[in-house]
Amino acid sequence: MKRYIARRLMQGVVLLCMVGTIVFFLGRLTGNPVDLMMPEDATAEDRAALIQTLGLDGPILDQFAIFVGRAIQGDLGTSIRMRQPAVEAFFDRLPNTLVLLPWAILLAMLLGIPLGVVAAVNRGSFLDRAAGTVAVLGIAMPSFWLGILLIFVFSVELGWLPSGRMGGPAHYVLPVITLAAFLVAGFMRITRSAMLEVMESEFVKLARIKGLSEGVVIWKHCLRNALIPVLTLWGVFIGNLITGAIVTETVFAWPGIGRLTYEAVIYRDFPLLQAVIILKSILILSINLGVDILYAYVDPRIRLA
Amino acid sequence: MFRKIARVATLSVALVVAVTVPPHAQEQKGALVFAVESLGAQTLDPILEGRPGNAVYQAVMYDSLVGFDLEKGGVGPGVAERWELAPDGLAWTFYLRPGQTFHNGDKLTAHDVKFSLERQMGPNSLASAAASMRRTIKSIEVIEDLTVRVQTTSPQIGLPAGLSRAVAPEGAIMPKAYIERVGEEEFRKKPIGSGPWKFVRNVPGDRIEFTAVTTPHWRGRPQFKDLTILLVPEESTRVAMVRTGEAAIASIGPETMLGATRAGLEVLSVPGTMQAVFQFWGTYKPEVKDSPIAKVRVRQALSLAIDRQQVIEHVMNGKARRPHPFATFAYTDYFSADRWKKWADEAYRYDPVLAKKILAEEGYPNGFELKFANTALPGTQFMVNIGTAVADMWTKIGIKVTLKHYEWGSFAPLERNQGPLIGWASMYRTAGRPDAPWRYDGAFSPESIQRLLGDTDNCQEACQEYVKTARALGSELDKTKRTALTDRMVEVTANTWTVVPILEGMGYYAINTKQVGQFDAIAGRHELGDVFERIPRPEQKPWKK
Amino acid sequence: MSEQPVLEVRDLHTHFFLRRGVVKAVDGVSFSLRRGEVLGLVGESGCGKSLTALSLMRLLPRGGARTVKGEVLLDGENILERTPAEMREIRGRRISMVLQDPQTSLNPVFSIGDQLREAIQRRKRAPHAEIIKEAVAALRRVEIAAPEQRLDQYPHQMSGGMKQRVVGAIAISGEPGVLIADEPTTALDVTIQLQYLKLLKRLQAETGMAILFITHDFGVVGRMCDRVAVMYAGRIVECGPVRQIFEAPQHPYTRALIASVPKMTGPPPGMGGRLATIEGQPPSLMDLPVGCRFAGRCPLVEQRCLDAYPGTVRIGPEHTADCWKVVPA
Amino acid sequence: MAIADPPRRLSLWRLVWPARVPGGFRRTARVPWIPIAIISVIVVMALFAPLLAPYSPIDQTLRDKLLPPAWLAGGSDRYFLGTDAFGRDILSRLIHGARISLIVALLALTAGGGVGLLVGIVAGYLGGAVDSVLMRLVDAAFAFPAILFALLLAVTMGQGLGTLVIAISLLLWASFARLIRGEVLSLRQRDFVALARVRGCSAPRIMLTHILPNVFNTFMVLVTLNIGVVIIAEATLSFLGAGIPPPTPSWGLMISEGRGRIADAWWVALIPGIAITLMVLAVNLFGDWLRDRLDPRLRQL
Repeated sequence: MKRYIARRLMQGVVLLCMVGTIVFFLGRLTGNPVDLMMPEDATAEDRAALIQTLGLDGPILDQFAIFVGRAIQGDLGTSIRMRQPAVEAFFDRLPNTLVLLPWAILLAMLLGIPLGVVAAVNRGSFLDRAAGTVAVLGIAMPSFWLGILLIFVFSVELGWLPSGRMGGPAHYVLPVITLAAFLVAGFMRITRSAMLEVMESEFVKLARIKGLSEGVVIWKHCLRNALIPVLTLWGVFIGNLITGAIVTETVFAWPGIGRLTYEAVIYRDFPLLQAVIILKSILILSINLGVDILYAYVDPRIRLA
Repeated sequence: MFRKIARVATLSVALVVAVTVPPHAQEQKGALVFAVESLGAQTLDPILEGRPGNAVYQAVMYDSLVGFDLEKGGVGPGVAERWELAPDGLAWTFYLRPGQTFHNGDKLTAHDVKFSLERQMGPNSLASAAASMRRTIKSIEVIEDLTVRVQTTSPQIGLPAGLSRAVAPEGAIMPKAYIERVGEEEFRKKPIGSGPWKFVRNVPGDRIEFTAVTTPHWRGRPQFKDLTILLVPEESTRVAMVRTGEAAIASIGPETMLGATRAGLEVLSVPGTMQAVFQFWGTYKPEVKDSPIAKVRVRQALSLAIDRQQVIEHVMNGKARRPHPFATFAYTDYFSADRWKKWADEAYRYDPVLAKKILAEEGYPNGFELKFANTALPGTQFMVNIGTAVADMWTKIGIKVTLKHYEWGSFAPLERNQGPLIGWASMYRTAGRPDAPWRYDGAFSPESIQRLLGDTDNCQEACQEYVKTARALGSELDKTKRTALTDRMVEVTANTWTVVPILEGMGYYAINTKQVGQFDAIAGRHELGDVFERIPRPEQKPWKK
Repeated sequence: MSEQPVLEVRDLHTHFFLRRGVVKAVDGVSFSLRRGEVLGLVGESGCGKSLTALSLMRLLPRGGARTVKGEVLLDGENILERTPAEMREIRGRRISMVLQDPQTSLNPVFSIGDQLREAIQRRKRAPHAEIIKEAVAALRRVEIAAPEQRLDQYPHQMSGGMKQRVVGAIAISGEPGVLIADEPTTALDVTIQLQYLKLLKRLQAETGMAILFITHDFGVVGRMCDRVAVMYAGRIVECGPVRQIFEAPQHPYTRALIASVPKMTGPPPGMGGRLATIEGQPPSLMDLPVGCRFAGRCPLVEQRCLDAYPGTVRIGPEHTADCWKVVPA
Repeated sequence: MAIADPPRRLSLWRLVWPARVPGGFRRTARVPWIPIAIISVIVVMALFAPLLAPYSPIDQTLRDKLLPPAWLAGGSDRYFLGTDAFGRDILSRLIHGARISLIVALLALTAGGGVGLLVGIVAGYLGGAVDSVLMRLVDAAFAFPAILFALLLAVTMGQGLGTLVIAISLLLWASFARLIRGEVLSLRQRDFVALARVRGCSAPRIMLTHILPNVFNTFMVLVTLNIGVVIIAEATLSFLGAGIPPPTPSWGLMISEGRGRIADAWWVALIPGIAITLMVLAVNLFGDWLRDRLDPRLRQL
């Protein structure tokens, strides 16, 4: 297990280097942040001065060398726009996103897994198709669209829920629904196919031979096994969520890393952009590793091996 | 004269307050929540923030050396109540308003002004004018406690305007003693200024909170106790928040305006905040010589083909105006605004028949192919809509328009010496500000970035004429002659039809009338940073239905 | 034959309904099982043995299998007419089953203690400690060493033989009157096979339950069973006491099967002794012939074999066969 | 059970029209007629857009802006689904938008799916170092926030169909590669591959003639299920300002342009929104069914 984790960590480091390099050069291609910081009518002289102040004037390879050197020391630069260390800016906002994600995953699982079980148990029937349709509805609507509709209906028209910002529990409802929506189908599909597989297995037969009730057979014996493939995809899902947060946080004015990312792109904040992508990758990689360890815990075959 | 205006302004504000506000309402209460699309850098250190950010939320807590003319929208008294130019034109003397204090109780003096200006010019400053300030300002002297003199290397007629929030953030006054005592880091965490609102909290990516000062302030004593400026990037969400009362005021665009009005919100429009124009890139270049758009009359015909009234009514929902010539507004300094208004109404009329006739005469009876770049600064989606509408109108007179969309940050001419866009028309936008020459210099000077009339190698007749006029304007101290020269500069450029205004735009705000009472913004200023203290509570001054 | 059989199957038909057609996997099976008896059900793979067993348990695989006709009388009561809930009460307590593959018969994510406890708790409600005690006893009964430690182990930590014992323990923990053992030793090593068979035998002797022992191995039949039923293409073609069948098989298919079993006494296969094989393939269960199903491979085939299915012919008091050629007693 | 599954053959006809089963039981879900009908309508709209659309999708009639659909008060018979803020006919834009959506989907899936297929086959078949390197690339692609990548690209290269297709392809290839590789790994163990190797077939030949046809079903299922992903990605990028530039009528752009008007002119955004939802729903349900039919083992979708 230790060696496995060590190997995974090594792979992670290699991945990060790749991601960092790609981001650096792509970022440098995306135009100049100076234009976005200057008024439209700034003079050439003012621009040149600002470019120099921001250190954007050297040859690109020199800039890259400096970037790598600092990155190794954990310094991913200072946000051009916010004049704040990029890493700090990221970690300022990260908690706001992290408080959102577990609820979204929880909700998606609470909807997706039972739907998947119902679909599998009633395979081929109307219920199967109905469950499939309900689940797919979540990915059939672009999340910005869903978010805006939710605000319009539940906030503006009905007045039940706040429309944006971070705040008390009520503020979580709409963003969490929006984030969860596009995971439901994933959870449902995996649960369904895993359940179909598990339900054919001999141990389920044995459970029935024991005379266990259908509920215990399905929801205990089958589901517990079907959850293993569900868990393995957690990592992928969390990756999706972190990306999905870009849109959701923009719609709901949620001050998390999703919106930070979007702003970094829009305002060409190179150091911030690099930092955000690299740190996000670290986040996704470590969540994946965490999920794998958790996976080992749920599946005793791996835990005790 | 300025003193007079200031006095009148102060008096009238006092009068309004006295008449409309019953005594018990003098107490400050409630919270004013303002939802805005962008908080820029979201830093409260003025040297780290560009103009829009400064004007949105830094203006709330900092005063500017030079302020606004609240009525007309141009420059007016600020921390300095008056200023004068030395006879040789090489120094400006600013006389500060007495009795001003910072939020920590320190007195605001000429030392703070000197310190602030020098900080803006300093090596760590990201102020957009830092470089030109370093070049033009020779020294800053404290004459006495409330008098400060700025020596310049050449006559700088526009200096006070440049130190006014109406133009640039560089005039924000910071507390010298405090910053020197606690250091820059601490100042950024706990900034203090001299404005009518005190800093409370800055939550990155979310909001900035202020609380009202309790003492009288020359800008006005806030009626609300607290002020929160919220970052809500998505426009439909901002409107939703105003509708639900989560925010009192939100900045919106023309697209949302109709919906906001129908939803029962008040929509406030601020005239003269910007001008939408289309312009032609590199028409002077030899390689563009044979292109249709190298011909002045073709460019004019394209202008005639635009039904500006339609664009104003349907794209801008009626909340826009027919424009003055390029980068000029009713409040532009040293400028015959009325004369040019008449001229523009005639010149920028809609006459597709004439447009087609001109095209035919110039040898393009069947139109021609035109590449048209559409671009918009973040948050000005309507620019794209205007461009789309204009392209369609050109199509209708037989021009085959290829509309290409550019994201602002990669908009080529700013970046790569115009190269890719030579021979193109493009959308552009110019902010509302009172000093026309500054803006003209950026667009037309052969050394400028845009150099729409000609570069240093290809400076033909109109270009040379412009250079001559602009140079004369730079050193002209006499107001009448200055006005004449500005008019001349406008005339020279307008007749080249390289930059053609489409409309004069406005800033729009959706307002929940149950949360705030009636108020006016400052003409030409899109941002509300200098307005919040004058916003009444709804019971003090309800909106007229 | 005054005593009522504990299990009697009459004319059982279980078919698969597929898109391509109907697979008549079990097509008219009848037999009976007496108290304390071991009945072998023998046949090639694919003849419908396992499906017969699952039909008895009413645990048909999903995807189109259905029992369309017949009766399954458990203590005289037709369990095909019971509701699913009633059927659950019957399973595990009156009729139980041991599955073929011990590797997959146990749920990998629960400890065997958990899985055993579930079965015991079906029978009685008792404090945790008592259930544990009983689970230990159950494991001990199937001759598992150090049962206390085993309870917390997971299936993957045990050997195949051990797992099959656990499966056995689970299957009989409800003290059923009938145990169906569906090729319980096929997946085990030969030495372990023997141990397991002995264990089954012993358990049977102890509890007096009846066993329906399904296998394709005639050798095992001889060792385990009192009677044997030979199944071919969805039907039982011959049924009788083991000794009679071994000594005087009547049906040509039974004869061929017995001939194909390597004799313990003879030379080992490939060393001179000839192992008889059956030529040809069984008929498609989707397209069964009108006549005898073995006709296509039968060395003694005649015209009447092709024309009609022979009736079940009683040869001895307990011996029957489905063949035109046998002589009724 | 001795009943083996039928050999997996791809018969399009049987897919759509399965044989009737005696006893009335069907093993898999019924043919999803409603999704097929929706997809057909959209495909027809896309193919014959210029013939079907009553107006040009980009012609503006500013005077007729924001007219509601014909059946509502204030609606005009000329514009069945109403008009947008520029007075453009929403029905015509919707019809032409179908074309854009399908073109984007087709190109992105050909490019992204194709690369994924290639990488998957090569990595899975060759194994070893090639596999390791390619799979690390795939991991990197997964760790890299895909939409962000698309955004970066859109702002780098400027908005446009080409950029959009590249961006979305980059988003797709990794998942294709990973799943196809898994499939190839199990195929590689199969006899016919070993046999071909024994016969002395070259690696590229085996991949082309033995592996490729056998992963084709999987590939088709992936393609179907990812049409929805492409359409949603296009819409999302439009929302973030990096999609197809106006005035080209893409559904995502139509929603994006109309989203501020839900309160007063809901049809501008709602109609394309419904179109996207129906389309994605349809292709997903169709894909789910196809997967069940062709490749029930595919689960990580």
